[in-house]
Amino acid sequence: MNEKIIESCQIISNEEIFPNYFKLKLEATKISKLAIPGQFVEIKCSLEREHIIRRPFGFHSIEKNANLISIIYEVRGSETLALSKRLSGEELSLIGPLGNGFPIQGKVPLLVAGGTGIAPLSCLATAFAEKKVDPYFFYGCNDHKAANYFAKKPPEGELNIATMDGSFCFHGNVVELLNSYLPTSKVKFDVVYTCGPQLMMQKTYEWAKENNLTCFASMERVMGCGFGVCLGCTLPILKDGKTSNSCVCKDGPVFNGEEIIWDE
Amino acid sequence: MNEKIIESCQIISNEEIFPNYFKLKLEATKISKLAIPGQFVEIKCSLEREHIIRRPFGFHSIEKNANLISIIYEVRGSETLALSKRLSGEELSLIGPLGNGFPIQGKVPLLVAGGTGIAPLSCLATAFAEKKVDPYFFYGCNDHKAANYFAKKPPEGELNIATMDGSFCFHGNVVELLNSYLPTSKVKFDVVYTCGPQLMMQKTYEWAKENNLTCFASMERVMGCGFGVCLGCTLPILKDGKTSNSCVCKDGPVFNGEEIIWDE
Amino acid sequence: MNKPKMNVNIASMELINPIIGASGTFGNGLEMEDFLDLNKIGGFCSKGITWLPQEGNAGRRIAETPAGLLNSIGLQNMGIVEFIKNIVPQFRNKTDCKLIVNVSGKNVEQFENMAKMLELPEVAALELNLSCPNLHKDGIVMAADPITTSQVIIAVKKVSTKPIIVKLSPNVTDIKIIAKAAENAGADAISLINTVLGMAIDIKTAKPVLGNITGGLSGPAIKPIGVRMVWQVAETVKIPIIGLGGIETLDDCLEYLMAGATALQVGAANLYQPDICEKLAQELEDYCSLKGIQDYKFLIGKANPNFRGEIFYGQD
Amino acid sequence: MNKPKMNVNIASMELINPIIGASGTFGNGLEMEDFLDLNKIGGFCSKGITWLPQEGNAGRRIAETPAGLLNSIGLQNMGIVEFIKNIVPQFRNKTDCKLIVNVSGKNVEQFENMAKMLELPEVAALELNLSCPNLHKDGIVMAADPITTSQVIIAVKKVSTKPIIVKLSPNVTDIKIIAKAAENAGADAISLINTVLGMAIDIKTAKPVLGNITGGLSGPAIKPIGVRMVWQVAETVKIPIIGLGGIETLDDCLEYLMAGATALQVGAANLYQPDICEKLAQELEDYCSLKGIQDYKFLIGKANPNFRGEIFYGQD
Ligand SMILES: Cc1cc2nc3c(=O)[nH]c(=O)nc-3n(C[C@H](O)[C@H](O)[C@H](O)COP(=O)(O)OP(=O)(O)OC[C@H]3O[C@@H](n4cnc5c(N)ncnc54)[C@H](O)[C@@H]3O)c2cc1C
Ligand SMILES: Cc1cc2nc3c(=O)[nH]c(=O)nc-3n(C[C@H](O)[C@H](O)[C@H](O)COP(=O)(O)OP(=O)(O)OC[C@H]3O[C@@H](n4cnc5c(N)ncnc54)[C@H](O)[C@@H]3O)c2cc1C
Ligand SMILES: Cc1cc2nc3c(=O)[nH]c(=O)nc-3n(C[C@H](O)[C@H](O)[C@H](O)COP(=O)(O)O)c2cc1C
Ligand SMILES: Cc1cc2nc3c(=O)[nH]c(=O)nc-3n(C[C@H](O)[C@H](O)[C@H](O)COP(=O)(O)O)c2cc1C
Ligand code: FES
Ligand code: FES
Repeated sequence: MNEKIIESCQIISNEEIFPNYFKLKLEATKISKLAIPGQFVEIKCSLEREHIIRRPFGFHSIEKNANLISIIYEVRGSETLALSKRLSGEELSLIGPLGNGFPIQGKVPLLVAGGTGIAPLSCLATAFAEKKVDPYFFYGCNDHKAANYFAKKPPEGELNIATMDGSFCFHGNVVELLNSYLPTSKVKFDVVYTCGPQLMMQKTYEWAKENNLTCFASMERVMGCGFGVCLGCTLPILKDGKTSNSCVCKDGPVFNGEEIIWDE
Repeated sequence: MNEKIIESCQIISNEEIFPNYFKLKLEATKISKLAIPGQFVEIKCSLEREHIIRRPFGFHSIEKNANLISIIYEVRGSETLALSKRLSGEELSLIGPLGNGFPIQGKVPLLVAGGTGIAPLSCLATAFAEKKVDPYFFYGCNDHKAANYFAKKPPEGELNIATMDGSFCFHGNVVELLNSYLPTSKVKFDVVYTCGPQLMMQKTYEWAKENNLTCFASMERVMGCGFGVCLGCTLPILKDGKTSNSCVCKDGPVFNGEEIIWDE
Repeated sequence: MNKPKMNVNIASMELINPIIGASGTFGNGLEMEDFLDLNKIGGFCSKGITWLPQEGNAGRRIAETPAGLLNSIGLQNMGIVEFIKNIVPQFRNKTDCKLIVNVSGKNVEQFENMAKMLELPEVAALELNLSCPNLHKDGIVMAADPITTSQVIIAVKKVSTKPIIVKLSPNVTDIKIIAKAAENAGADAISLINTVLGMAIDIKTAKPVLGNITGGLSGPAIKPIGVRMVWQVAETVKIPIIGLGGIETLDDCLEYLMAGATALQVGAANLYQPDICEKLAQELEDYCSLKGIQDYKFLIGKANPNFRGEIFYGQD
Repeated sequence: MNKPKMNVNIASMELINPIIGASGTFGNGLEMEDFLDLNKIGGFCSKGITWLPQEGNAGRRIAETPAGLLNSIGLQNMGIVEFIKNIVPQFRNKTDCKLIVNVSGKNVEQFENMAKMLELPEVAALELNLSCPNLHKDGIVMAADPITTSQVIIAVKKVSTKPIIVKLSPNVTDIKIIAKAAENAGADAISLINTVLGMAIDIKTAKPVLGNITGGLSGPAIKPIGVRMVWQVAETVKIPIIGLGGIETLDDCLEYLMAGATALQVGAANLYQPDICEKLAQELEDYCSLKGIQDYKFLIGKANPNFRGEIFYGQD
């Protein structure tokens, strides 16, 4: 089993990178040493006892030498709002690293991200780059605000961007972009990774299946603990022809797309 | 009935004046206009929903022209702790002014305060001074830290201080100070006001009674609302030979010592 | 768009909107006029009125708990006679905000007699608070026993022409049984939930915080319990349900409405935000406008496919 | 001063201290070893084990409420056979932290059979979770019926040599009746409270948040309810009470002890503070040292003059 710890981490910075999205950088001496891309941390966002449950966030960067990690988060509800108000210098309680990371395999990986899904996939892209493998990165977002940010601070590898409102590069969703890109390209991917809204991941998986590629998807579920004791985060998983509930937090969050019952 | 309002007030300053005691200055345009000494405000101290109930604090100063009020508070539990962390510039929600103030009467008033009871009585002293009446102020506190502060920023009138540990002026409680002071003094008080720990107020009342003086005491009860709707703050009150429950918030907090059942 | 319809008819009582101040947290209404315009809310429930005046419980009566409030007031009130003499007449000229009198009897006769005395034009409805301990049944409150509940309602219905709202206690094994009994006995509406029995201990003194030892828990902490019970009762009875328990925000109102409440009461929140009832009435109207909902009543029971209530939308 | 005595004997089970991880929030114990030293806490209760493996409820299972947590796991577990094969043996060499197996049967026979199978040296005690709906009584849980509660206990006591802890549900009109029935039937200890039935509605989708519609409320929000019930039961039975519901801090522990609990369980707090059990055990010891309390058991029932429990202080 992977080692997990509770660590009190100092906030190095917590900045709004484009409207409603924040990048949080933390000094996490121990967790940074243990973490791999695709794993996540559970953060106690506010100090209030009104909101008792921690919230899960995937690693966006892991700098083992500098003892740093970062996450990118969208303000969605009460706790991400509270998190956005925490100031640098303050301490946050983290539990991590949690879950299993992405299996790193293949020579020509395709990474398909939507929304905040770009955070963990950027982390994976860095890991590939360190292995001298250049990933192909497809990213779908709502508009030019997000697109602009990542165009300026791109992940490793070749980046292609689609915006839903057409305000930046390709107009449409990321799977449409993929379909329009491929005929003109000579690249032969040998593995696919995806993270983002469930429907987008499903479409990506279906595309991968058609092309006979293994596709790893990072799933999201509301979590009670993050380390496998509450059974709050289950997902029906297909294995050897049988369905049974797996924990996204412990058995995932990364699953082989084959095992997921997409039309649940 | 006295007018009461909800007002959002900006914090002008919120400083620790001696260990564990804070002075909070607020811009309260409307409440300052309505307030008189002995009344109080109900403050929403923290922004959390974990602590839902407001907390009551007596006026320490009321500056109608400057639109300012202040309170002095001791950090006792969760909400006073939260209050001590609020910063100048932030807004606080106040309800006030609440309750009935001190009836202002007499020419030679004696004011007997213990602990944070000095806050509302200072306010009363100012009101007397404005009427060109000089009050005699007796203040009992734990040690030189509080004593020092008020010796340097004394309320109106003649101030006498007793410290429980003897580290400043008189060694003992404020009633002992009173008893040791009186024989040597020629002053003839004609009314007594007291605010502080219940036992101290009881002793003061008993002393006043022996000396045939009317004594007004500002009572404390845990409050649910502060404006008479929850009946959470009742005190058995003796009137016309009959006991019945009165609300400290609405019928008080100032009561004639005669009406109070001290040995409840 | 037209202004959304916010009025609602509960039995024969017409409210301008579904927001009602809950008993024991709204004084006798007039105390709240410093903070809000009574004519902007549907109505309010008086402090629980008993046959004889009551002094209530001794000692500390209020304690804060996580996201909640414990109280043990012990029904301190002036008694029915004084209430009718001094309070009721003040509502002679208030027409929009309905006076609902919360009555609390120790037995069937007291309920009956009080109901008779409250046949007054100023009184819009009665809310029967059955949370007194049942003298015949070992301290269990009347509201925990379907038979006692029925008996009280039948007796009151015989003597009263007012809409009869029965307020249920959450401290029961099966709220559906009690609600069904209330409906069968002729109740015109059900309000729930009253407070949840709780207590706190002061660890410094090693004594209960409240003078009365136990008290009633209210506030946001109990909202999930209230929503669940409204949901269960909405699947059980056809009469309108007035939902309460921890309502503080517009979202809370929507949750209760969608669970099956026709109207709403706000309790503890009045104590710390005394303009909250007027604010919620306005926010609910604004929400309907924004969402293009022409009548707030379309929200009632929306989340509950087994909702059994009959909603009277009125004429257009 | 000597180190305060922190051990306690519940029936024949000897705990090194009174802090126990609550069922469903502590996995099967070993998962928590990342965060704490199991040998520093009294014991823990396994996830609820049923006769056959169960997949649990579909859809969302967790929701946050003010100072609380709603869950509807639906007793997902591997079933008794697998549990005995794979989990129990792992506790062969753990002697300090006691394994209490939380068993949940659908009827008397299932409880009886599971109890027989759990006559294993690794098992320190059984905790009977009677919160399954009673198939004979219209959905009301077994724990709400004193007769069913007794039947289960009597059957289990016949076949088991282990201390039998009965876990009570707070969703009942009168907890004292159920507790008394449990004691009379031969229960060795009572643990309470299980979760309070609640629900939440997602106002954006107008649907219940939880896949299962209703769920169990736990966390600080329910502490006043738990303390109240421990208090009531402590006045009713002599067997030891294990108190739980919203325990998060040392103060919460003291509140439950003073109300009459002999030992304590920590539930939801493990999910957000997984080292909490070890911390609380240490803090309780430190508190006793600081206050000069030679045995933490002197705190039991301290606030309750009607406390009926018999405390076994052990030999010096
Ligand atoms: C493994 C994993 C990794 C994630 N990584 C990221 C990330 O890198 N960046 C990012 O912005 N978001 C990430 N999320 C989602 C993030 O956890 C939620 O946005 C956050 O919990 C919302 O909290 P809130 O209080 O602001 O919203 P709430 O008001 O609580 O709810 C808003 C929505 O957020 C989701 N949510 C709420 N609580 C939880 C919970 N305990 N666990 C999971 N989802 C919840 C629900 O779908 C809910 O409808 C991740 C989620 C998981 C499971
Ligand atoms: C009319 C009135 C005027 C007051 N004026 C002042 C003042 O000028 N300066 C000052 O420092 N304090 C004053 N107090 C006391 C002050 O209200 C309490 O110290 C404060 O409420 C404690 O809150 P807490 O959350 O920090 O403590 P808690 O943790 O809530 O409790 C600590 C203690 O404070 C008291 N307390 C708690 N809640 C309330 C409540 N709602 N109402 C009253 N008492 C409560 C209780 O005795 C309790 O044991 C006044 C109280 C009253 C009734
Ligand atoms: C201080 C206080 C006094 C109350 N008095 C009464 C009462 O006299 N009669 C009654 O039926 N309910 C009474 N209640 C219960 C409330 O009307 C309401 O049912 C309960 O508080 C739950 O709603 P809330 O969470 O919005 O407060 C009282 C509640 C509080 C907080
Ligand atoms: C996620 C979760 C799962 C639970 N599963 C069980 C269970 O399987 N058996 C059981 O008896 N209680 C179960 N409980 C109830 C707890 O053991 C405990 O009684 C309850 O949560 C109250 O304590 P708390 O407020 O400390 O959480 C569960 C609670 C939670 C939060
Ligand atoms: S979140 Fe608790 S088991 Fe996955
Ligand atoms: S505090 Fe509510 S009536 Fe006094």
